[in-house]
Amino acid sequence: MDLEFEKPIKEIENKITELKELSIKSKVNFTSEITELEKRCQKQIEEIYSNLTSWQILQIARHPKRPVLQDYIPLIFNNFIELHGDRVYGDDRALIGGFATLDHQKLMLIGHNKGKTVEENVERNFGMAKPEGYRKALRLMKIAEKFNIPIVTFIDTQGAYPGLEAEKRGQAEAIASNLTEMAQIEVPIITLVTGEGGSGGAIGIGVGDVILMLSFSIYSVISPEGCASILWRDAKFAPDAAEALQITAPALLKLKVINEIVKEPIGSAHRNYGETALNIKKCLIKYLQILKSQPVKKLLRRRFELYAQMGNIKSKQGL
Amino acid sequence: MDLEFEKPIKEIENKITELKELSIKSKVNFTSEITELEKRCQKQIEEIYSNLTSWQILQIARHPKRPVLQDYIPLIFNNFIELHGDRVYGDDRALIGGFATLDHQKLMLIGHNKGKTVEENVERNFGMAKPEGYRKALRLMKIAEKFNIPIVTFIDTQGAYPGLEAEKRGQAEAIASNLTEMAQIEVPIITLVTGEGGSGGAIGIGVGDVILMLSFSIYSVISPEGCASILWRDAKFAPDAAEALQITAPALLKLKVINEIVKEPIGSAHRNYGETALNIKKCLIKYLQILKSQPVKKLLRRRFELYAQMGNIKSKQGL
Amino acid sequence: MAWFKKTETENRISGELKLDIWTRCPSCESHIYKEEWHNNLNVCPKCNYHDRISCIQRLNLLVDKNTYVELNPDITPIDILHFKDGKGNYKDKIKETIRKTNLNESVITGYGQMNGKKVAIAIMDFRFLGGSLGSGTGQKIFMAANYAVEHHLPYIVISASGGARMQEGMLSLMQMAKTCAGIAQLKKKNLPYISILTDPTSGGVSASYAMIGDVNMAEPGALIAFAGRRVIEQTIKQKLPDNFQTAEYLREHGFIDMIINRKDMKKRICEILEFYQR
Amino acid sequence: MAWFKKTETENRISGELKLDIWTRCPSCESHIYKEEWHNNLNVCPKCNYHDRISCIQRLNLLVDKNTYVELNPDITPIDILHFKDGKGNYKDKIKETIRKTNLNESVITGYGQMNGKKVAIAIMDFRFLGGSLGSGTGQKIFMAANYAVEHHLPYIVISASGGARMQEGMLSLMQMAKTCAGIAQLKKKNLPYISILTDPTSGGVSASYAMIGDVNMAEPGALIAFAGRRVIEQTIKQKLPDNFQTAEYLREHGFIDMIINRKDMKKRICEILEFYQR
Ligand SMILES: [Zn+2]
Ligand SMILES: [Zn+2]
Repeated sequence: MDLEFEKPIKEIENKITELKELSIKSKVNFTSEITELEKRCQKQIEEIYSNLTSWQILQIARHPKRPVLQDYIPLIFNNFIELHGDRVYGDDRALIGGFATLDHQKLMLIGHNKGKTVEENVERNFGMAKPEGYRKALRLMKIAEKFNIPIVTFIDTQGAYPGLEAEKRGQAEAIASNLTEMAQIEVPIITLVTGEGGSGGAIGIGVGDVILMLSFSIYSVISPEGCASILWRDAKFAPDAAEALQITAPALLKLKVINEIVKEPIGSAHRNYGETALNIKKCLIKYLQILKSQPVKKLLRRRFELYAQMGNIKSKQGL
Repeated sequence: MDLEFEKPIKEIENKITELKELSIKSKVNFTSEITELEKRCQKQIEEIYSNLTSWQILQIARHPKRPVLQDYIPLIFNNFIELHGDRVYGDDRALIGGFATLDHQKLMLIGHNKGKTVEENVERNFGMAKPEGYRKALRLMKIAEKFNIPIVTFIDTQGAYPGLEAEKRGQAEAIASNLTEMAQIEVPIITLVTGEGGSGGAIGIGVGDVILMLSFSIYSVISPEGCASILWRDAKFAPDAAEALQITAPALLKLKVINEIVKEPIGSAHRNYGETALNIKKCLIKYLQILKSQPVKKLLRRRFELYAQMGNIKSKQGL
Repeated sequence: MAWFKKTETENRISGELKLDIWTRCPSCESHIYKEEWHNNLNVCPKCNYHDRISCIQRLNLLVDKNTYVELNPDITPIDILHFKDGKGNYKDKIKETIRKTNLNESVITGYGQMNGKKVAIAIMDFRFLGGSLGSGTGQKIFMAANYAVEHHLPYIVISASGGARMQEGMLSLMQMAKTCAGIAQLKKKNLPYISILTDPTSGGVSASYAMIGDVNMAEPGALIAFAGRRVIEQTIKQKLPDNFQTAEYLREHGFIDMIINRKDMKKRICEILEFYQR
Repeated sequence: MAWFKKTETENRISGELKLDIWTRCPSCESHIYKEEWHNNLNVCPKCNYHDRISCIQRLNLLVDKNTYVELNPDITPIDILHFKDGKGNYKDKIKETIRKTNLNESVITGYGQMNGKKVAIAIMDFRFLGGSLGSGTGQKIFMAANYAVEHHLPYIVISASGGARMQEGMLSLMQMAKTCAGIAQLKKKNLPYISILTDPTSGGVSASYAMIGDVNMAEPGALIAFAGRRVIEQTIKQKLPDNFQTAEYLREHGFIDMIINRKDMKKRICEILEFYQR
């Protein structure tokens, strides 16, 4: 998939490829021309990526080449030991978790996993979890609490799966229970939106002490398409809805919905998995350090206050 | 269903009926003869019921006219408010529960319900609960703990339902979780076997501070039929197995598996629902009184010790 | 605060109530005197269809006369995002909704007595922006939970909501976590929390405070859903069962403790609270 | 107590091992040198079939050499019911089983080190009356749990059992509650409890301590069941799926965290225990 707004970049990249091929065929040296083009390309990327609309950022967040959890795990963590099952109904492949080590810090890692190939997408249900996924997540958080290790969650989902079976088995109950329990879990919780943070399906593993977003991830109460078809009565207006909903990391930082933006490399995560992973790693280490030193009572009080301040509208006399 | 060993009783009862009919038709007064027969009948019942084999008692425990939970509720409790659902998968009609009042004492009542008619039997799955039944039971116990009211459980089941769906959804897990949680529930638990106490399906709601049995109920690790077909290699030997397994209330009282026998009227519960219910009521009130006065710590320690002493085999040197 | 009086608006909750004296039941289509309909608490006397009612009607129904004290009555929605959609500004919509409904938010919260027993209570109103969960809604439900915790009271929440309020973006979504954090405090302190789900309770509200009652009660026939029916049909390309996402369906599948007629609701809540022995 | 030595009995755990030098894999029917089979921990080198092993082999596999101390080694079954069946007396059966297996009960319990880390451990042995849960079994598992609680140790239980022990009647059933009460203490004190389910783990054992691990591990292909396959088939009058009640089936349905090859078991347990930070 090529993104529309990346066309100028793609054009230069194509030229570079042509020149390189020509160079080999014709045995003429185009090194300086290629270097020049590469500079231009880099500049073009920088320019484009510093002036993206919310809708364009959403396209990046959904980009099929964007790293997913299975890409991040080996780049960020050691010794991932996956734990399976909700001990009630099933094992959801769309929402996985297990023990992991981050720079000698033991923790519980939980996250949506979309997969990359078509087969993986199907197996992982495109990262759209069912109640058993949320219940597994909660079970693992309880293990983390018992083992006294922090929890890190990676959010990357269009939303909780909207299917008959999921409704029947209590999608709403599963998410609601997680929100309630996560408010009280007695270990630090750090949550990071890596791709698309889709409403209830995202926040279902997204209650934490620290909420982070990658530069080109989005977090939204509803998909812009869904919002447009309700409020504009036409899904075509999704780009307008995306803008109006303020779903980008900078907008949400300003609204104090998130604590920090984890920087992506120039041209976004899918151009450099390694650097993205490294930035995530550094940021997680920083916050784990801060949170680990806090006594449980203080941790829980601060978590409570974090949510208390969100949309904290004061009662005013004489309206 | 007429029980084989009740034939002599039935015969006298038939004669009484005949005489009464004849009395009406012929207008001859047979009062003294009838009274005589009634006395004989009563004596016959007493005689038979004081010399029952384990196998015969099992037949009484399974008698289709034996009172079931739905019969006991209005006779023993006021104001039963049924609570539905396990908040995970479903609402099991074979194992029900809810708030109830017993002589002004608020409590949580949980029990198997076989039903009486064929339709009820089917709806209630003959009192054989599925994982969702055990999970509902646990949820209600947690409510009882929060509300600080004691728990009373009525056991009457052939066993947990042995079906594909039940296995798939974790029959073993559900029962195991109940055993573990019930050991720690911070309110008194009284458990009463009213009919058949069938192995895992019974103990799944049967961990308590006080374990009671009705005179002609049974409680067994395996059905005598099942035991006979394994150990005797023929289900025909079920009466032998029933004897060998020591499944009757007096045997289990002697083994200290239960705390007390709740007396049934002469001729067993199905001959007098009211008296049976009254005896249960009195016994529950007595134990609720005793348990209510105990501080939580002591209650839990005693519950722990109750199970610690069951099959408490000491290590012996020089075997 | 004075006891609530019936407002004009209550007489036109449902679009069906346009005729002068008569109204038609949306379910069985019987013609009923408006007055009878209203006296019967917007429940059809023929088919027991439970029509929506205003938070004021609900309050009068549940809370003892002259005992109710409202908390944070002046909280109104704030247009933090300066949200504009195809039809206009959220800001204008707020103003208009306040004017039309005579309410300041999609929920009223406070404390009062139920048959003499003090409780904290929150009652949603579907007329106010579809009962959507805005920051003000969340804040009020959260503050009433805090009040219950402080004063050791049971907390009763009556939901009626289409879900999150899109016009407040992520701040609306975060109200799910915020309200649940409030109710988590009740759970921690072993205080009873009873959730009443009325028609409709869906989306972000069903997936937060509405679903986590110690006891979940629903009104007959109420729509209770996470995802919308249409979205699901598009996703799975299958017809859905007729009673899908009704209160009855949810009870069958383990998520609702009991379905109670509107007229019996107060009695049943009080009965349950009597079992609380702390 | 001295480190366990291999006993004669270990060489004839499986009925298949009757040939002199060769054995045949019960799964793929390959012919394998007995020595190879044994060196490979009774796992088929061709198809990874995990055959049953004795508790002693398991102990040698899991616990560091010369660190194991047995608890309650002398507990034997007691025939409290004076149980007789069609084939004879339970009492005689106990004696014969003890003689044949060189074990005193269907479980050995104790404490020792795993890669230097102290743990309490219980290992069942299917050869001893089908690994059935007798009073002695329950008592030993319960006492080892108490030991773990007293000494703040993780507790590892390796199950291999056909279920309750009928010959001990209700006292056997009560061991389900007793063992779970023991493990509830570990949970209360936030001590790790790891359950390893090996072939077979069924009936009263699967429905008690075997299923409630913080982490439930299973060996490949292990039968894990509550009700017996035949009973279910009779009840529902339907064919059951091929992989029904296998470890793999249970993982798919949410009850098993991981399936681990026998040779990797010790390493994996140790890795998990390293995550325990109290
Ligand atoms: Zn009607
Ligand atoms: Zn093989």
